[in-house]
Amino acid sequence: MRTDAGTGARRPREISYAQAVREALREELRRDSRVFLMGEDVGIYGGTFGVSAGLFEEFGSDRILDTPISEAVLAGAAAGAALTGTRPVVEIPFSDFLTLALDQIGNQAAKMRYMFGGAVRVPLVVRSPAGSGTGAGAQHSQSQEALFCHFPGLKVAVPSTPYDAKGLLKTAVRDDNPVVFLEQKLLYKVSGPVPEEEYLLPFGKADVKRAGSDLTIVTWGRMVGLCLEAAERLAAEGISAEVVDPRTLVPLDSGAIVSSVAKTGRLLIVHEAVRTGGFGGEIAAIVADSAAFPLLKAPIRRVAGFDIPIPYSPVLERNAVPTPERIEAAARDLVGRTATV
Amino acid sequence: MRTDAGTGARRPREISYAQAVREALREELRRDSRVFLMGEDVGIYGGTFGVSAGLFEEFGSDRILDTPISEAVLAGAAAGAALTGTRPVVEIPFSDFLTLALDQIGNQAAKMRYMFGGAVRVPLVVRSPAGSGTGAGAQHSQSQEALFCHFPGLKVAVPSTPYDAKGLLKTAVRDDNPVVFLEQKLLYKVSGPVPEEEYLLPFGKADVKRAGSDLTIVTWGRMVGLCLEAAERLAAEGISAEVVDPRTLVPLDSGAIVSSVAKTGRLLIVHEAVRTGGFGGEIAAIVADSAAFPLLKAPIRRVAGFDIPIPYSPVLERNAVPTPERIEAAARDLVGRTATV
Amino acid sequence: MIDPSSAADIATAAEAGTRLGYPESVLEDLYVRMLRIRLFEEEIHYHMSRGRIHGTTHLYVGQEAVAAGAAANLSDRDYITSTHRCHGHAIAKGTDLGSLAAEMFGKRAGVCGGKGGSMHLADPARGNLGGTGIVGGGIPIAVGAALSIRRLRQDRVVVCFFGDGAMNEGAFHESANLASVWGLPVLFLCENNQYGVSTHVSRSTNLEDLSIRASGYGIPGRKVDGMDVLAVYEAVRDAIAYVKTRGPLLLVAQTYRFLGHSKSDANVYRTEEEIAAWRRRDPIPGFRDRLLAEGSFREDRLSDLEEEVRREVDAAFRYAQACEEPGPEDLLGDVYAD
Amino acid sequence: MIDPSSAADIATAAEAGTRLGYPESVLEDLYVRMLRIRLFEEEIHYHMSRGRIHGTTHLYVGQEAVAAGAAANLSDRDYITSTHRCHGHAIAKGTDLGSLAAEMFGKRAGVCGGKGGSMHLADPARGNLGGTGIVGGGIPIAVGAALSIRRLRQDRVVVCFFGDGAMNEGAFHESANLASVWGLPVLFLCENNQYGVSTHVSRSTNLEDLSIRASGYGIPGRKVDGMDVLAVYEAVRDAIAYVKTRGPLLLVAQTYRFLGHSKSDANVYRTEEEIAAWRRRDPIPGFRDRLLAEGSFREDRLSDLEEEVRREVDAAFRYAQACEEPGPEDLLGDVYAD
Ligand SMILES: Cc1ncc(C[n+]2csc(CCOP(=O)(O)OP(=O)(O)O)c2C)c(N)n1
Ligand SMILES: Cc1ncc(C[n+]2csc(CCOP(=O)(O)OP(=O)(O)O)c2C)c(N)n1
Ligand SMILES: [Mg+2]
Ligand SMILES: [Mg+2]
Repeated sequence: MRTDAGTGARRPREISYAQAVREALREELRRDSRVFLMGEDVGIYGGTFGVSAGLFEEFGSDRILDTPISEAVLAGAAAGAALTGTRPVVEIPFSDFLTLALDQIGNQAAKMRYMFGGAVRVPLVVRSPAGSGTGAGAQHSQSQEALFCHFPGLKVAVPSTPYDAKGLLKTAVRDDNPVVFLEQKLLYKVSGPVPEEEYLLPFGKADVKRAGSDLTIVTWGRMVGLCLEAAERLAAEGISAEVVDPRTLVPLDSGAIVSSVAKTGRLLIVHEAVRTGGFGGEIAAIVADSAAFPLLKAPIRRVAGFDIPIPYSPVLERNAVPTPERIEAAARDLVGRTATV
Repeated sequence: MRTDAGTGARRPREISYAQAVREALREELRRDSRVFLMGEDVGIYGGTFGVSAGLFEEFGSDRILDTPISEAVLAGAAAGAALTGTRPVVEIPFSDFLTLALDQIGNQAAKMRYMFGGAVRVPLVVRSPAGSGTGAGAQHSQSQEALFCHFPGLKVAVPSTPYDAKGLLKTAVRDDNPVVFLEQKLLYKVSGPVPEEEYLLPFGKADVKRAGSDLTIVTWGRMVGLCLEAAERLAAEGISAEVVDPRTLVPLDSGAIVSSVAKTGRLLIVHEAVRTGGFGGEIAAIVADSAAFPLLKAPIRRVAGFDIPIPYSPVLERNAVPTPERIEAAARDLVGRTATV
Repeated sequence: MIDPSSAADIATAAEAGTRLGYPESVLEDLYVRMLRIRLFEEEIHYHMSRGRIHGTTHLYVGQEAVAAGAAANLSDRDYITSTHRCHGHAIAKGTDLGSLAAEMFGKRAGVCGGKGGSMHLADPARGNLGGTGIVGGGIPIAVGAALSIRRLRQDRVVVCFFGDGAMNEGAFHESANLASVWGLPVLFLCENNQYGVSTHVSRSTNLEDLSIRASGYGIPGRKVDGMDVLAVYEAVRDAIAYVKTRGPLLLVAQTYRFLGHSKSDANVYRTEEEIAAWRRRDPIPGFRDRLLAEGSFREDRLSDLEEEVRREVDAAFRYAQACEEPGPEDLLGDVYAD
Repeated sequence: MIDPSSAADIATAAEAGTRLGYPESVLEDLYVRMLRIRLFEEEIHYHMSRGRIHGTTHLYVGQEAVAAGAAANLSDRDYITSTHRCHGHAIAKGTDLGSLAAEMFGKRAGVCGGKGGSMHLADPARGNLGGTGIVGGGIPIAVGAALSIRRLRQDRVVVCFFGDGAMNEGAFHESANLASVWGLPVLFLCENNQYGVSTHVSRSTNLEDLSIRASGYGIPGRKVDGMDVLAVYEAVRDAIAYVKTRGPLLLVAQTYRFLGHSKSDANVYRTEEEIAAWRRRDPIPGFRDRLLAEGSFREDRLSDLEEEVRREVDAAFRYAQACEEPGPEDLLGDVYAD
């Protein structure tokens, strides 16, 4: 981030993650009349987390469509609309409810192009907030990105900053494939620099959020912030962590991950989703079969959500997912345990 | 398998995988009047793959329930029935359709016990055939075990032989938790020894299907047979492969996997499911963070389905999932590439 | 639980003396059930607005007559399935207020051990199979409970609560159809409080009358004034009699939530006038006035009852706040039964 | 495609000379569409029984009048969504028989490049948005296509085919409701062939008449004899006129599949008598007799048409068998558009 001290350069404005998503939607709605938004209470109510506030006023009921509570048809109708010349963006109030739409997303939208021999394009985006920390309990708090990554034909984005959220969402809307766009509900109110000028961020390009030399932390979504804080504290102890955020899990920038691990020799994967079956396994497997494997100085470690539904009690909820302490402890442990192989 | 040559011992009878599943159902239906089976066309029709043939005749329409085509309510009604004193077994004709029931399976049945503070038991089994090879195309051919493994509260079994299918299904029916039981449609007609006497197989206990010393192949479901055949051919080349079948992925016998890899120093994971997001990642990650990690003599390799929907054309379909050639090549490669770390 | 032998026999009851045609015990029970819900929720609202309760909550204020009128027909052996707006159902079904309040505070002594929270209140011992955060998610569960009843040849019934919005979920359709085909003892009780979040029922369906949907399943559909606890009580009583012998029925209670959808709701989608009009039909003072007007109860008797409920609620919240938080040892348990 | 200007105007047509009240071109078109389906499928059946076609298949034999009568009202610009039993829909909607046959043989020249197969025939250029192996899975897609029509202000319509069994999926419910609320131009066309696999419609719903379900969505429900191609043609014509201006409609065609559900079906769930009774109402010879009896067509004219269709089908299968298999280079493509 540039500073205005001395240089006279303008400090980029800061906006919240929710605003960044809204800006992306607004710009794409303005740019392309085929784009429209639909979902439960996205109109005058402005969406469950207020993300679409104001869009109804600007674009009207023709482009911002309130729907009945029917997730399966929303996803399927998005696929049908995408096949026939429009470009739907669907909001699902909590990503936990995507299970209700998974057949339409994973068995219809994702597979149509292949099943029909490449004859169709299915440009749609399903946006939905993920993650725990709001006290809403087991059915409103999951991080289920791994499910979608297991359906070829889908792309999966999990932005960790306002800047990434805006740039990736604009790309998602222009992509000719179904994209599952997992917003991070605990980040909605977090602000960060976002340029006034238009920009797009490519899919499949990881972002090294912090450079370092002792270990690589691969992480995404809300955990990126936690890992950056952990990295600061680790730096104070003399441990230099590189934080790599893939930004999109499908397509995945495995090259960037492997290069980083080849450099540092150590890999810590951090995700909020429950450990078993999480996407951390995929990343571990990729690295364990990569050019970085022979360079590993320590085991590959995962810090993830425990294998439990998210509990309601705040003290339990806080500990169900990775905490800064667990992340730092794992990093220390990895660095302490060097070169035993 | 014992032989009757010389010793006079009786050769155990051989029955098909479908018969083994049917026997397990019949025995459990006889044993416990609370057990019942429901699903589309499980009655007089005998189920999509004929697995329940004859059960309707023995147990009647009170215990073998044909249903409308409504997968979500089947899973949810099973959960409701399980909560209230009966023990449902649900058949879903193809496991691809489980996406339609995933909310009820993963968000309701799986989470109830935890959400309700341990106050309930949810003894239900969802049986469904998985896998490609029948020419039924992208929506009837998937292997989606990884999805279910990512919902804490579910158990997931993927039996690879008639013997395992019978013993595991009986255990599943007696388990007080929701179990997703993924039968292998291409194995239904394959026969193997199954004792006449009753037996149960524990969950969470891997089976070493073949002992070996040069590499460990971890695999499940239909791929076990392929790997065993590959192991035979590899043996002829002087490569000794140990084939470990976890039998249940949740709970997972990671101890057995790690011990085997610690012994052989090499790990090949083979699954039919598409590679990205498959359960192979989980196993790679577990081993890469285990006592076996420092003993690894080669990278961890996965042979899995390509990241595509299953195509219809037989020549394409055959190559979409692991072939004996790919398995053998990977094994050779691993063994050839020893000790470079 | 009202003794059904007395409640069912209105004629006798009328002779026994109340002008509303019911024994005093029935009327008192209905009044107290509503009051417990109202006072409990007001307390929740208070603590939540002060940040003492975590998360979000969906208050039932305004709809009390539905849960109270329905549950008064049920014993502990009968089942209910509930929704995200589940406090009222749980209270009406008889769960101890202390353990409900403790759950809201996320305490270990909570009815779900602090793991469930506002949307997941359950009490299997009292037949409450639980709230759910998934709109429509409880409906299939109700069908399954009815299936157990049938298979175990029990004399029980299931009341399946859900909202006007939930009726548009596939789960409702599949459940209503399956229950109809199998003739299961489940009462589908739709609480039409006019909105799903901000979406008025006229924008989520194309129906004047939601009970028409019953015809698509070949089952009876009825409507009842959900602001009149006695009307609900009677409609549910009759519905249960039908359901136990002839299979499912859809009953739509016309009601209204007085407060916002959840914690954060600026009410931009409805007018103050509309809210005020419905508030004039508040089921609790309305019923109180009727009890007084028709001479069944004297003012002091009602005040005593109110006092009693007040004390019960206060005690519940004092208890809840004093309870222990769960500890790290609670985190990983209860995922699997062994 | 029948020119709608002539087809719509029955009076003029009647003057123009056929006793059935339609120009010859319309009647011929209907007859030929049915015949193409029947002969194509008989050929599929033949090759499949000899193991030359891979996988399973769901034949449409018996139901031809529905696809033919419906599609005759549509242009390439109109959309259909289809089912697992999709050959008839694809043929009626005008896809080249050669590329359909090639698809069945899994060839690269197939309409889906050999990647789709029997349950996934699609031809977007002709408005066919595809079959699907997921029962009910195509219904939401149809709603989306109708939404595009609305948003792009096009003069098109969507015909959404599905079976009696599919009507019990949540997807049907959510779709019918959403289309109704938004007044979208989609015709829900239920082919009630009496069974979902082995389950008779009387065991999968509690309804005498499936069209009643329309009332649950506030849309009209109609029934038509699905064995009478002209009746279907007219019912769909009228339905489309309604749908284009007033929103969705549910039309239930009463029909029957003469063959088994799929490749392997021992038909244990229905009687020979029942099958025979329906076969007596076979839509193709029935319509042929009518054409002859009413004097519209002479025998030799019909024989010529039949001969022509026979040749077309034979050529399609010869072509298909001669086509190339896809190769390894085809395996990984077409997953993503760039
Ligand atoms: C499957 C699902 N979709 C959406 C939501 C978000 N949501 C929570 S409550 C609600 C409205 C429900 O409306 P209704 O069924 O009428 O119940 P009410 O809130 O009015 O009591 C919505 C959309 C959810 N929790 N679950
Ligand atoms: C979601 C789903 N459930 C079950 C099946 C298995 N199945 C294939 S066809 C079929 C019957 C469908 O009945 P209907 O909708 O009446 O169509 P028909 O076969 O009679 O044409 C079933 C149950 C499926 N393919 N998809
Ligand atoms: Mg409501
Ligand atoms: Mg049918």
